[in-house]
Amino acid sequence: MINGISINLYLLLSAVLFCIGAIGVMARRNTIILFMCIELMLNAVNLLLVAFSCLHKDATGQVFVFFVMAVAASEVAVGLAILSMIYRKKRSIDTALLQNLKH
Amino acid sequence: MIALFIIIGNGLLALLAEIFKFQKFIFNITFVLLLAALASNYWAWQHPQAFAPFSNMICFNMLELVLSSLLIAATILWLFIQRASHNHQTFGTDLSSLILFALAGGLLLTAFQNLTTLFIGVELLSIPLYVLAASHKNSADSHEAGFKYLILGAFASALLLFGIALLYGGAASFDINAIQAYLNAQANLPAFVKMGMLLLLIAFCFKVAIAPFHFWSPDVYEGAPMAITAFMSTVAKTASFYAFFKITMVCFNAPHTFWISMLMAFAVLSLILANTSALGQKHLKRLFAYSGISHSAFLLLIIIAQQKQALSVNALIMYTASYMLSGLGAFAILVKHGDVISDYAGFAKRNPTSAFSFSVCLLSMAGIPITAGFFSKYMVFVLLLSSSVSIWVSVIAIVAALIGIYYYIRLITQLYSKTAEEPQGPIQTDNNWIALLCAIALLVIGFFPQSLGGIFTF
Amino acid sequence: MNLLGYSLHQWVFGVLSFITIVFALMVVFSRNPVNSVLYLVLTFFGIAGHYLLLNAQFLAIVHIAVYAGAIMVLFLFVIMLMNLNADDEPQKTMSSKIIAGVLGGLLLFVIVGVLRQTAQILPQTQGAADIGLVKTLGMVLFNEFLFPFEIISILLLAALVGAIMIGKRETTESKL
Amino acid sequence: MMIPLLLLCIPLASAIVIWSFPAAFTGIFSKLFAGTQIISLLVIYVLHFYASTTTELQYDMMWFNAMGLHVSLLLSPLSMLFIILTSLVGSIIVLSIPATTSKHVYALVFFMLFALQGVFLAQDGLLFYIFWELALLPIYFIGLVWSDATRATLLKFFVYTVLGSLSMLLGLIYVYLHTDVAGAHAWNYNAMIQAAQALQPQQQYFVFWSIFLAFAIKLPLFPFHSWQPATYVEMPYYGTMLLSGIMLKMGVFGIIHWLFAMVPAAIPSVQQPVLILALIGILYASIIAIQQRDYKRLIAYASMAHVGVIVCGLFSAHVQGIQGALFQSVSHGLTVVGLLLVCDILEHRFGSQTISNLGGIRNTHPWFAVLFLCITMGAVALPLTSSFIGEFLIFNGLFSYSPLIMGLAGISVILGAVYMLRSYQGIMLGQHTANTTATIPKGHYILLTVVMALIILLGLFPKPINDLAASAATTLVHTLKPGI
Repeated sequence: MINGISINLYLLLSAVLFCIGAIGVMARRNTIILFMCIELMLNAVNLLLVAFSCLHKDATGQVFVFFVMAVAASEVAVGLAILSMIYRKKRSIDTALLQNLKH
Repeated sequence: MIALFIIIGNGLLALLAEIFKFQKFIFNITFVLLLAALASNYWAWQHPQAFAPFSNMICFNMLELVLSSLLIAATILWLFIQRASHNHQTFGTDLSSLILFALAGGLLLTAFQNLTTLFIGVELLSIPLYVLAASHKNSADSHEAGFKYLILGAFASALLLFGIALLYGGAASFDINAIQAYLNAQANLPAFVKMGMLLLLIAFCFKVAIAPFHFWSPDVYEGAPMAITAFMSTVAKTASFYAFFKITMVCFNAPHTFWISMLMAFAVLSLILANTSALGQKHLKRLFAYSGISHSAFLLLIIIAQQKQALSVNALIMYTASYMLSGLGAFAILVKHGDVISDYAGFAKRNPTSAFSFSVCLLSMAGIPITAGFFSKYMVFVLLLSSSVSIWVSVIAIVAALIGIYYYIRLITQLYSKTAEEPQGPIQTDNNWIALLCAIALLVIGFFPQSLGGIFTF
Repeated sequence: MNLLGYSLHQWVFGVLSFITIVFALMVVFSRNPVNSVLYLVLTFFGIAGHYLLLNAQFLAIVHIAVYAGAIMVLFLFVIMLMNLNADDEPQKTMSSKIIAGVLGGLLLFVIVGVLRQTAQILPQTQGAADIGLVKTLGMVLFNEFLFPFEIISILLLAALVGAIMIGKRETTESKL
Repeated sequence: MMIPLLLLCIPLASAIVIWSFPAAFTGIFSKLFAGTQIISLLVIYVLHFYASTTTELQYDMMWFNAMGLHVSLLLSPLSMLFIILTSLVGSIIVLSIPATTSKHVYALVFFMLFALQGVFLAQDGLLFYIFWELALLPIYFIGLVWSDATRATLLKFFVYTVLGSLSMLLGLIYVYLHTDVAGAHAWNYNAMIQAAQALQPQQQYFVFWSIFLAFAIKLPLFPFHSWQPATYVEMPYYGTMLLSGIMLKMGVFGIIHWLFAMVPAAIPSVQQPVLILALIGILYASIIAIQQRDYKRLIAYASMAHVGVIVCGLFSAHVQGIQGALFQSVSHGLTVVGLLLVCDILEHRFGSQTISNLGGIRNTHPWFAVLFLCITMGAVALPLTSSFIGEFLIFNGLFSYSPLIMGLAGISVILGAVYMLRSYQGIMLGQHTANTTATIPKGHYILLTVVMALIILLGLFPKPINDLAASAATTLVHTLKPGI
């Protein structure tokens, strides 16, 4: 229990957020929204880490969150750079246009 | 550990080159510094000392030294492939620094002692590769490859992180030894820790392209610039595998081995899917993507069957070394001659030496004696049969190896086939010495398997 | 202070969770990317509230600064740059949406099912309660986690170089 | 102790020397090395009688410690028999290669002899496997680069063979993992035999079939023969000679040296199915051979029928049957090489290997007709030829197992006589004259004479080979049926 709130609820909350993100990655075609959904997934992880860190009274979990944030930032930076390059070429960022490479 | 610093420093130096105008020398500097990194690894091998620097964040013991040396050596070979490619890219400073950072990430993946370092290693390896995969300016395919790689990579990272968070919830620490101690102490693991372990393993399956999480790899390999594909399919994949191996060997071992059946199913699925998909390919990059999935499955079998540790470690070293050598040798040919299979008809008439090197690399991938590939496959089979894994997995692996032999040999047959028209012009004397070097190395390892397959003793 | 048998903390938790989940769903299901970004910002505020609830004050501030401040601005910037604020996103086919929904639901089902009965087994370690403070975090970050901290700077540098490398126009293009 | 190593090194060194010198030297070197091969064979044959202890015929060196792998060689009587075959037939093959051929071909042929001798000498399970696979590569590349073989044929040949090898590898590793030499696994021959013999019957069947598949494909035994005819026909002559003259005998050797020794307890129960397969193969191949118009294709099917008889001899598990099978292996190697030499002459000198296009050659080339006749007689197993002795022994052994099977197998002799003699008649006799101006090179005359001489010599004076075969068969039967 953290402040009277069961850790189960935090697990549940972050699992729900994570899955909403995952559904978004699978269901949306707008690539920008794909990135946002991945951010959502990472935030679910962060939330879980902070909750566990609080539960264990251990600061390393919160420190880890910093690293996740840094990585998320760099992924977004690189991803948006690639995306803007694609847009420059195709004038669209629909995933359907990214089907040149066939399975 | 000195090697890691040399490589990072080298990457920073490459960035400075643009400012201080010594771009011309950056290739030579990189080459020399990577050799120095190898030398420092050798020195560390000769002077073993047990200490865990940085609060036990990383450690370079014997195993890590060997594995990181393999990665560095493969990168040195790769440098020459990149230089030889007819790509639009010159050996740019940005390219070299990104590759060096990726290599540093690979080294972290061998040396991590903490899930933090593991995670950062994965990202440091991946993020430069997302960029490099998309780095072909005028090719929409390359952008698409980079983008797909990034989305899938980020998705896998999210899974990895969720797994790490759940493990942390159980063990209250990111240190792999602490996690191992926690896991060993529990008779019954909480369900969420099990979930964390599975998510971690699935994330690795994404990274090393194991079916059913392999679908990105043929597309990404095909779209990315040839030399980058060479790096991704050899160094990057191998580095991820080292981490995969280490996490399963150190953390997830007995008594909690419930994950083995899942990985076994993945391995069997990969063997079947990859080899059957490889049969119909018209492009070598896609072919090597699928054959790479099959090799991943064989490496996964090492992880599944790790019983005697020295044997499985030796098998890992042998397999990855021969896989990287044969892959780099093949890509050294591909960067010069393209990846359309039908263009290779009668290749041997025009380039006898290259055809020889290519054939040796393919024979090694197929696992024909007396190449290094044979001994690596053989060690996998011995491991598999001596473990408690069902014999049917071995039979499936044998059948998969046979299908693999079929398409590799078909390729060799293509190289040596007699075309209707006479070869155009005189025999080219292309100095594809990098492929020849790989081929000779494969043969030498095949003659002296003890050199790599017997580094660690029981 | 109790309300309907729940403490204030629990109420706050419930409200924050509700906000977070609803806005997260709206991120995914909103048709306009600009709206998505704004909903995502709201989701992040919800998560920041959770951080505050968990006594992670410093992290909450950093979270707002990094996510709502930096990353989201980057998103908005790119969306504006590409002029994507119209609702012109072509929809995925119904079948692929259903498959995604089913897969996602399945994932959720598995994860939730696995996570449900866990709290009793967790170890309850005793430690300082003020772990969320800058001072504690700083001590951990710069002692134990110094090496990852250094490496993450390399990672950011690599991302920077990569973004520039991709973003810069080909100089040889014009000559050819 | 260097004798076995010497046997391996001579062909390997020959291959390397030929490969590294310019093409101008190839002709002289190949003749020289073929001679060396024969001389060293004679020397070693004599030496092996005087070797006071078996250690002089052994060689052992650690190779891959981590996996318990040695380079371990032994010149047993059985190996000696097959070494004789390899050296003799190998030298004839080298000498029969047309002088215009690339030096790489010579190098590959010598390399193949090296691998084959390795197969016959290896006393280490994995070493055996490695040589077994190595022997495949040169013939594959010969077919690939220097022949008209289609890609499909070669692919089929390669994949079929490797299928067998991989299955054998599975079986060998399975046995290896049951060995125990001082707490570790070993690939050593004796250790493997001990381990395999101690297996449960069910495991023994598994080992038997998984290993036997490799040998059955190599021989080839019905129904694993479908790679064979096309490969034999499309390969160049020296390639076919290598395949049918020597390479096929790897299967015979493997069955005796490894399979029978490892799982003797499984033999009685698998005897019957294997014999039936062999019988079907014999009859099937003979009937198809009768219908053939193409002489090379006819030889391919004839070879399959003869191999069927050899397998019958082996699986009679009777001392005379096995002895006969061994003797017949050598004899078949000689006859088939003779027949293929004739076929080579027919195609390249008389312009065709289709029987109906030929005829009347006897009129213009009487000496060739005589040589051809003698070799044909050898193939038909007429008395006074070597095949007669082999087949006689085989049928003798087979009779003691089952007179019915012997009777059925005996039909092959009659059918063999039909297609062999009819083809001889079609090619050599009659009035229709094919290309009278054809000249047969002197080298081919000499080779054919040598082959004929050997066939008749062995028919009259079988002792050198027969003694080896008898001693190998006797030791083997002791393992198969302890107590006799």
